[in-house]
Amino acid sequence: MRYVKHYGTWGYILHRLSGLALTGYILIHIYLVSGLHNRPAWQSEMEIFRHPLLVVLEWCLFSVVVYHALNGLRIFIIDYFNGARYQKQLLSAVLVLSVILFAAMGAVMFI
Amino acid sequence: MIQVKVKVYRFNPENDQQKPRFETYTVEADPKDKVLDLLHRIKWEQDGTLAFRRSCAHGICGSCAMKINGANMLACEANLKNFKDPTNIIVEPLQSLPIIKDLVVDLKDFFKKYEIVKPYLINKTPPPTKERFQSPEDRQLIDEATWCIQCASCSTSCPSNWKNPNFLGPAALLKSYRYNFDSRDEGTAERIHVLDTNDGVWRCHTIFNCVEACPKDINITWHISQLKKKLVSREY
Amino acid sequence: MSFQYEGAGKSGSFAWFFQRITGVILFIQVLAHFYIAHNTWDAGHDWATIIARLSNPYMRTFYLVFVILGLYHGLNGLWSVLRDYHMSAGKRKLLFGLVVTVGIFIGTLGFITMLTLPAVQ
Amino acid sequence: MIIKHDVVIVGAGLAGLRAALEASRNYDVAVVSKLFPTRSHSGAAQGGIAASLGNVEEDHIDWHFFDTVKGSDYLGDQDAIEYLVNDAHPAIYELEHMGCPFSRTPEGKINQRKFGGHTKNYGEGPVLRACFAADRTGHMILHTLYDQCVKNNVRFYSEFYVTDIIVKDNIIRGITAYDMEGGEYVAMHAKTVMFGTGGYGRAFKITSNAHANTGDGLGVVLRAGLALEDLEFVQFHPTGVYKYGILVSEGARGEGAYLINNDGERFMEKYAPKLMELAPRDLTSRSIQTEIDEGRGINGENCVHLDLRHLGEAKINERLPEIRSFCRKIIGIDPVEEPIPIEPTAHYSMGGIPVNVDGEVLADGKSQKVEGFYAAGECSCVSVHGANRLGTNSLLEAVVFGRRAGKTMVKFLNAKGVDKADLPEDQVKASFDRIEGFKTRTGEEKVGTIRKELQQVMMTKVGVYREEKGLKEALEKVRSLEKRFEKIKIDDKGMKFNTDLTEALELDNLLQFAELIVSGALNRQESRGAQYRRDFPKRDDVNWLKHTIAVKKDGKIQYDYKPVVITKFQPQERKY
Ligand SMILES: Cc1cc2nc3c(=O)[nH]c(=O)nc-3n(C[C@H](O)[C@H](O)[C@H](O)COP(=O)(O)OP(=O)(O)OC[C@H]3O[C@@H](n4cnc5c(N)ncnc54)[C@H](O)[C@@H]3O)c2cc1C
Ligand code: HEM
Ligand code: SF4
Ligand code: F3S
Ligand code: FES
Repeated sequence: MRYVKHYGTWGYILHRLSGLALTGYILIHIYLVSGLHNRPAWQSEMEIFRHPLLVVLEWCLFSVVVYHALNGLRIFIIDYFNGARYQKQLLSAVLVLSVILFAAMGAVMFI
Repeated sequence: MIQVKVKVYRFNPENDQQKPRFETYTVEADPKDKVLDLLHRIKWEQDGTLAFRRSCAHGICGSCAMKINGANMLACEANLKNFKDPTNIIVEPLQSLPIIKDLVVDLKDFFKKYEIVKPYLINKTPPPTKERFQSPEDRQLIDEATWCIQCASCSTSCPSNWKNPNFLGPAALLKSYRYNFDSRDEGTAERIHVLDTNDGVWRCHTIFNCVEACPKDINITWHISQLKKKLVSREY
Repeated sequence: MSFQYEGAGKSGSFAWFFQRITGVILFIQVLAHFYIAHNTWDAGHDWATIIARLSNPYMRTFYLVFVILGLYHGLNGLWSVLRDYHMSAGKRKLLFGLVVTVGIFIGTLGFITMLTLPAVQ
Repeated sequence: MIIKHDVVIVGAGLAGLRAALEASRNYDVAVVSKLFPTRSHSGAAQGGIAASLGNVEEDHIDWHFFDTVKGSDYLGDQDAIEYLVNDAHPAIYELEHMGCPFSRTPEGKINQRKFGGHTKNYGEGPVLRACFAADRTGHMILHTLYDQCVKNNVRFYSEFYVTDIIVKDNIIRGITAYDMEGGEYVAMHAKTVMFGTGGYGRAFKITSNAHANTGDGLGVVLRAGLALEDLEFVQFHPTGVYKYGILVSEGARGEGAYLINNDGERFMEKYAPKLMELAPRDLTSRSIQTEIDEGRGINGENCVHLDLRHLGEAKINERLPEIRSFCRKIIGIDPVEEPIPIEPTAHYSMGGIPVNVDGEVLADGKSQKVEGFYAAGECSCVSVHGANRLGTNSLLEAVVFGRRAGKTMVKFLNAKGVDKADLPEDQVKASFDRIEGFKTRTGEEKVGTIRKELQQVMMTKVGVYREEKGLKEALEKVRSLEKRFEKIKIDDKGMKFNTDLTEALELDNLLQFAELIVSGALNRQESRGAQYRRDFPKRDDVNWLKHTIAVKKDGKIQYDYKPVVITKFQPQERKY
């Protein structure tokens, strides 16, 4: 049988997955941005990104960034500011903040 | 009195045809019994071939760590009333270590890692005729780290350790803290370099499984963080 | 167990420390980036807006640093993930080479983009 | 398989490890233990280790000397006690220098607390004498010693179960054991052997001792035809958790906890007006048992209350954290909010393998040495505890006499040179055959059942209060259990980690010396220290100021006696 997943385990799994996803994204992102040299090609490319599905995906990407960034801060606090003593509270804060920012970004993007 | 179904992991390497399997026993129990009581009842009344380690029966010797309902804990402290469903208990050996028999795992590697961190006071200055002084504050700094009973619950719950069995693991790191941060110790220079390798302190990704598993409520991760900081400040 | 001391140079304290440092700087940069680039939908996608913004030398520096830190942090993170698995020395060197190559390649690409942007119109 | 070492030490508790450390400076030492060293029951000791350091208030070696003699009800050998209290100082300082994390005073010295029976100025009132590390003193010392042994490259054979010693012509040749992991039988050929195998609380139903505390060392020694001393003196600790037997250290009372009966009364007033809760254990246990027997147990049950609440949460967390933790986890009571129900629990064996002050085992209990054979710690009887041990004196005994035995071994080896006495093969084979015999026995008796019946009868008939009738019944019962044990059958016939076999061997040992405990108690027609006979309620110095020596010859117990060594303090009436 598998080992139960505690709070901290989820924090770690999500951080790792989000970090890897972001790394993949940043590689592609830099590659795509190099397309700025060619204005027409860029504009048509951006048209593709207006597809609703991709817009939603971009929104999701934001949640990944937010979670990783906030949890990265949590790890920093754990390492340098005795955060290990409050890791659970910190993780709760990270999750709550992530959801709020995610919703706020949705508001900016869709309203 | 309640009826408890105890599902126990069984494996006997002498019996080649036998693959690891689960065997279910039904045991009468008081709702405040510990899982160790159940195992004893199984062994003494139903099946004497069941093997597990235990000695003190009150959480101080560190013999009886095992995986109960999916999480590491001491069988002698695992009170039935703390389980959501006290009538269904699953008992397995500690994960990721070689199994000698049933719930008994091979701890040789675990203790090799313990020895590698030089777990002893190093102080070459000749001692005074009486005690070396240590302020209560300095003593407090290592207090938590001295509670460890070497039960191995932490190291065998650490996902980083499952992936890389060479990782020193939280127990050995905690022990390293215990002596490196002792105000009477002078051995940090010869001790700390074993931590500063790929299989040392850097394989800890603050997952906190170890802290959840520790029966002595030691915040191991906090101690590992202090070691990491010490290593970094040593170099930069 | 085949525990071996590998020498301080290969230890990982640098990687660990700079993962935190870059992480914290990135935290600020990411906030700034989202504010600058995505405060409206078009801000991030319209060619002219982007080029106009990037013609500002401070902006350009900001993004150059962003590219370096982002790549370093991401690939260092990837490397740290890979290091969690036990592998042979040969395989380790091969993977490390791969990660570094990808980093240099994409990094150069990012630099070229930033430094040779066409002007508006 | 035959393994050779200069020194083989059986047992990795405080006594074994301390001796190993001493000898490992010069010789090749092997420590054999059925538990991994840090799992030894020394680690459960909570309260402290005595030494008249005077770090907190005035104290003197001589006061400690007197308290120990008086505590022993004048049965302790005063030459040995003198070594104990004198060596206490260097022994504790050495532990500190090894890194043992004692609790500290504000100036940074080793902190000390009060403990039962330890007094100032020859009995005036409690004194701060017990050096402690919160309520984990044994744990801290045990781990420190193990760490030092790791440093000294002591060779450990952990999870090896020792079955016999090989003695011939009063010279020790080695031991036999089996490796629990693989099931292999091994003989160890050595120049010297030391026993530090600990106590036997598991002969009783309610005990503070670990499951592994089955007094194997005593069984082994009896089977080898050697003598045992003063086995009738079994200490019952006053405060074992009701029904569980888990110890709540005397340290709790040292910090100021009260004992309360059902009427809410601090009943120790009646029994020891001067020391109150800090009276010695024998007296306190009897007081509690009397309260219970006279119907003042909590709700008429077999327990009274130990109340820590007035100490406050902060002090409990600082000084007694481990007790709070296990109370909460195991019995579900938080001592900050509720009193702990307690009853007397079998705790310590004052008697054991007779040794002289240098740790050398005496074959006949008097003067005949077994060359190269040593013992220290709870399994031995020097006798510093006489008829009743004072709290914190036994960790001290284990460390002090472990250290002494280590030194004696080194001296012996220096003098002896290289050659080992040969290992008689027939004896080794006989020992292996005995183990094998357990696997092939066919009967219908179960180890668990016999052990349970033994523990039950020992608890009810050979407990805090004893009398002729009960003891006779108990003796009969134990003998009948011995008979039934011959028809035992074990389920596990395998080689690997066969705990079924281990438990059978342990029960064999228990039965061997349980008979000695009972008949020794029956034999000694007086009340002294931990032995209280309702039919002989007075101490009888004229007839019984002497140690019991018992040997088993052809299954029959033979008694002999030896005088108590009295140097400084003449027997007086013992009042607190
Ligand atoms: C709960 C509790 C609290 C206590 N508190 C205090 C206190 O505060 N102060 C104090 O002074 N004393 C205290 N004592 C008493 C003291 O702890 C013991 O007397 C002392 O620790 C005994 O040490 P030891 O080395 O003789 O034996 P142990 O520590 O019991 O060690 C016995 C060793 O022998 C080994 N062994 C046994 N049989 C075999 C075999 N057949 N083959 C191989 N190995 C074997 C075991 O594995 C173990 O390593 C306490 C005792 C208990 C039970
Ligand atoms: C925005 C602020 C960011 C912060 C504060 C941050 C912080 C951190 C920290 C502290 C770690 C170390 C985790 C560990 O060692 O256990 C980490 C890991 C990682 N980060 Fe970031 N990061 C940020 C942004 C990014 C970005 C933009 C990327 C992608 C390019 C990224 C990719 C990664 C990866 C791949 C890892 C490794 C994951 C792991 O070890 O489990 N991070 N991050
Ligand atoms: S740190 Fe905790 S879990 Fe780990 S070995 Fe020590 S007591 Fe057990
Ligand atoms: S679970 Fe493992 S990764 Fe670190 S925080 Fe604990 S050691
Ligand atoms: S039996 Fe000692 S810790 Fe559980």
